[in-house]
Amino acid sequence: MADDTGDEQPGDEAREALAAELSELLGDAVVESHVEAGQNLWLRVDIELWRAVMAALRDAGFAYFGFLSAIDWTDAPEGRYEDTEFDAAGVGEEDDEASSATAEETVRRGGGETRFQLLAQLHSPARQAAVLIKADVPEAASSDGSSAPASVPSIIDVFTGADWHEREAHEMFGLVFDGHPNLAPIYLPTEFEGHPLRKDFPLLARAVKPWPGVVDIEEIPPELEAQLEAEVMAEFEASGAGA
Amino acid sequence: MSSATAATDLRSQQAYVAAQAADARVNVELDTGDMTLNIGPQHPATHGTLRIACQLDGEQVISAEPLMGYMHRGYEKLCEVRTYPQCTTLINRIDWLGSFANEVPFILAAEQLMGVEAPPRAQWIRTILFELSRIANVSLFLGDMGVQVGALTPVFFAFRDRERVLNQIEEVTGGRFHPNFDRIGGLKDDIPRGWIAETHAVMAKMRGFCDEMEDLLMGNEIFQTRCRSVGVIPGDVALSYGLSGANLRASGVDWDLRRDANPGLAWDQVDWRVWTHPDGDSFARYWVRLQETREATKIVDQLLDGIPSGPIMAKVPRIIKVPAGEAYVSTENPLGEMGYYVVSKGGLGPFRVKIRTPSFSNISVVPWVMRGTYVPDIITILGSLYFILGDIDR
Amino acid sequence: MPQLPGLLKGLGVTARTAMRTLFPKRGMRTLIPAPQQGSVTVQYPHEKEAPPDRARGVIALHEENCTACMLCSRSCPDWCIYIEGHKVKAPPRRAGGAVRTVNVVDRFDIDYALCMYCGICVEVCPFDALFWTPEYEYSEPHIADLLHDRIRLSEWMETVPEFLDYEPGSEQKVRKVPEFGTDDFAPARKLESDGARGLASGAGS
Amino acid sequence: MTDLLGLAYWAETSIKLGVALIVIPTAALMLGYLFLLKMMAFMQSRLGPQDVGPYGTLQLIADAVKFLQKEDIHPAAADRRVFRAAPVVVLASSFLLFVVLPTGPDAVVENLDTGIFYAMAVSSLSVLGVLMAGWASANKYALLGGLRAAGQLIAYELPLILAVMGVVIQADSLNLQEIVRAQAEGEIFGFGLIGNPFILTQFIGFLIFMISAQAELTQTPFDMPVAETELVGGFHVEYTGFRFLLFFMAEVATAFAFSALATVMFLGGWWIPGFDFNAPALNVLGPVVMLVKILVVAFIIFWIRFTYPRLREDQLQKFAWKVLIPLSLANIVVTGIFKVVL
Repeated sequence: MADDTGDEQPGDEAREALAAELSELLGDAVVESHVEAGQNLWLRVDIELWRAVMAALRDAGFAYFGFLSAIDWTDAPEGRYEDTEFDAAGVGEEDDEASSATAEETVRRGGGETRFQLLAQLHSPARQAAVLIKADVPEAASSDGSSAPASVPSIIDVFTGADWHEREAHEMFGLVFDGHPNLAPIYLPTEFEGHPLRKDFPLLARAVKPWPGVVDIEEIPPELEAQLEAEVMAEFEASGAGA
Repeated sequence: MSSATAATDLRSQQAYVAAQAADARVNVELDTGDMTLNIGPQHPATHGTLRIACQLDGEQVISAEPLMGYMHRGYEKLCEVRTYPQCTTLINRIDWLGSFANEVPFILAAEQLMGVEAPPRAQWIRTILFELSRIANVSLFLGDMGVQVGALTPVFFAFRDRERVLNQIEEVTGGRFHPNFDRIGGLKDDIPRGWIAETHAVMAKMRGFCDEMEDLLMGNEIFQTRCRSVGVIPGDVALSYGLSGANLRASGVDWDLRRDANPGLAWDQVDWRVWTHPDGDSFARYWVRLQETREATKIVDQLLDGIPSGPIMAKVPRIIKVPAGEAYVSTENPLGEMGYYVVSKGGLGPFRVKIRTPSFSNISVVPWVMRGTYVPDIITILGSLYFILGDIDR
Repeated sequence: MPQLPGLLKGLGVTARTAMRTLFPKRGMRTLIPAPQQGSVTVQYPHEKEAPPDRARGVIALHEENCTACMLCSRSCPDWCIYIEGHKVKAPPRRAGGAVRTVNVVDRFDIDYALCMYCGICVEVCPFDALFWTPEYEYSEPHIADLLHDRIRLSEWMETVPEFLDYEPGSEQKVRKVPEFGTDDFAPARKLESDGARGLASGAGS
Repeated sequence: MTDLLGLAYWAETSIKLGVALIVIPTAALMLGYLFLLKMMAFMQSRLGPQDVGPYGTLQLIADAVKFLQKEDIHPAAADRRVFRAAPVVVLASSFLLFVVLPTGPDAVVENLDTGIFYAMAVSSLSVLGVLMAGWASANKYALLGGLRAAGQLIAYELPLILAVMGVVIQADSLNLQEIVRAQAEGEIFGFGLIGNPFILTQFIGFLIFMISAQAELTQTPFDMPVAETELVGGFHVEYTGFRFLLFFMAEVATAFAFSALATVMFLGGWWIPGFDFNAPALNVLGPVVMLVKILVVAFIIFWIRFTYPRLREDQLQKFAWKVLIPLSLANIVVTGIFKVVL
């Protein structure tokens, strides 16, 4: 049990115990759990039971709503909008085993395969513990043939504060929350098209301007190199420095 | 017209009246037309470009809906195309009054992913600067609240004395507002000679400022009449809305991330306490913030006397690549819980950064709390909830 | 409703502040009004504020040290540094040495309209060519004029203050600002006068 | 009124008019500079204006010139005539107040027998202008401000007048000169050297008068009609240029006039202890004494303005009806009893 009020940072045992306890409480809803030593506890739950899990957690003392968001796990087609030369140069220069080993691999805390993952955090002030809850959002074929994330149960009747967070996730990722009364855009203009935080949404600021980091040094033409070198050397010796 | 339709009409009419009464907590028998009043986006009380669309019955608020996005800068997207050191530049500008405090949780999250820990001296200086930015931020609130309720002078005092704190921050970091001083693995630089003594003096001045504010504003009966039992947020509502910081503690919830989930800074090394107030009204929020500012000066004083010697930078590669993984770190920022959910795929920059800002959640309680209040109370409540627009819109 | 003490205390605070502002002097000269000393504001165009030495006012360029390595330009979050250069052949440093190939900066522009004053460029510079200075008076009526070139950036080198000492307990080493003004702000020309040859000068083009 | 220099009626009137036209803007400028600019700055650890004229003395004139240069803007939906008339009405109200203010045995524009009654009546005209401005601006903030001003009028004229009643009973006259005379010739327990300023016997009346005047002048803590942080300026939110200037002048000039009224009624007016009441020298010294006293009273008004937050409209109404009006009624009763008994 995470009954360590004196300790600011519950150790691993506390989190492991909490994970076990919550897995028991939530039963089949928990797909996977993950504890990162001294950092956090992740629970991945069944998306169908998202609302039920939230309600159960609230009743179990995790009544303090942290945040709700989503992750888009696809790689951006445009890369990082930066010259990859720089990335390559960085690896080459440092050349330690860590950087070369971890090139663009995916480590998902709590696992999962789908493109979109729903993410929320709850605190329990009484236990001084927090839990991050994830759920895979499956893709559902939409009417026009393209695939879009399936709709997700809304939790605003469990945590009223989730209202705005769900609206934000809706406009940024295009997730649809069933049962949310007003999925109006919260940041973007009403006529805005697209979902900016999806990885396939291009960031124009980086696309319209060339990267200034491209090396722009004019080389000496090879045919002049020897001549220049001789001139310089001659002058150097003539100036008396060579003596 | 048949009697059946008449009955339905009557019933729907009654239902409508009941709903209106319940919704607005106002007397609907008076036949007064509603008026829509837009507070903002350019209004002195919304310090920034927040807009609150109010439905008014006379001066009473039937509904208030905050509309934002006028300053949305898309930092979560922008962070995805930047390297970790470049991200802090943006993150500085989220809560621009307490910038240094913004950097810390992000850097801590990156450090968690890298498995790096900053040396103790860096941790202490981080904590000091963190608390200094808290003082700089909250002291402005202490004066600004005066302007919200109509007193002109306190805000000038706040600007006057905040300047001293900003000077101290600038002397170390080089930036008054945007320090950009925190680095993965430590700090950019060490503190200059003589700074500790100066900061002690400034802390004494800030305690004087708090006393002044107590005499000038908090003890003022008019201020109390304006703020007491205005905008009451009970503890369970605050928790459900995800309120954090002083807004939560003013509702009687004893929760402070500095004490309850210290991510590794030096708060556990010094003696301080968490202030809570049971009332949950605007006055309680002011009171808690005033006490916290005093407490922060004490924290800084104690930390200044005990800075351990040593390096300020852990060994990190010159070009920072963060191993793949996910981390969430949040700290008790001046405005509340500021957290960064950093997803790394092992590149030079983060794959996804979710920024959990305190003001976003804090201001989401506005529609709930403003129903049935008066127009002047809108301003009082907005002021006492204390938001920074950059913190809402990111 | 109102009780006297709180209201009176407030009046006391404002009156006391007014008195402190008007009569800041102590001792014999208490009664001479001197609001100039008592106020905390700075009468800006008449008197100037002195920012701390570390203040990030503007970035100065020590051109002699710049090798056009592009590190600053690449690490800039806003992409606001533009560098162009060319290679020259420079004489050896000492007798018997070989002729060196040196990069000379032709263009080093910082667009201060874009700059976020983060200081990453100054930090990453491996050759001590970029420095912060507390100078702050360089506003322009047109936004395009905020693009400052290497000449202007080099002029600011004069205002770079020495690095500060550290508090006891620090293990940091105090850095040194390189000497400024060895030549007429034109290192490329200095290299030339020392005998360097490259495209832009001498035999090329 | 005595014929001062034996001038014809038209000449006397035009001199008086000229003096009034000089005095009112000067008064507004003086109060504005001394208190609004300088004192406020000092109370906030600032210097205030410095550049225009020595110590920034000409700042307000520069501001006035600036206002005059500005474009005269009407909101599209405004009721133009009313919109234009409103600032004039407000300013006229404060101009008319100056008519009855006595500054010496003969130095008064018009010595009305019902002077105090006239002053009270005229001062409430300004609210009419405020209401006009609020209504005609076609702006919701302005409308709220105007309505607040009207509500405030009802709540605050009453205690204001009732507070004056005490003085009137004690002085046996509605004439302001007679009130000054009553104070000059009065005695405190047989000690008549400084007369009997009514602030001593009518202290509660003085407090009520000052509080109500603060509300009448829409100064903090009763500045709800203006309320910069809520209503963004309230009734004058849509005004620019010289129309705003008129509002501003009226605000400060009325503050001056009310300070003068308080001086006349409670602080002994222009009379200087030791002088004969009708001494001609007082026609010159009286205004000076008067000015000093006015500045003291105005200082208090502005001091409170810079220090206090503002009340809410309903709280103000509660305060007026539950505290001030009963208190002033009690004051009248007590004054009456003393008048009859003594």
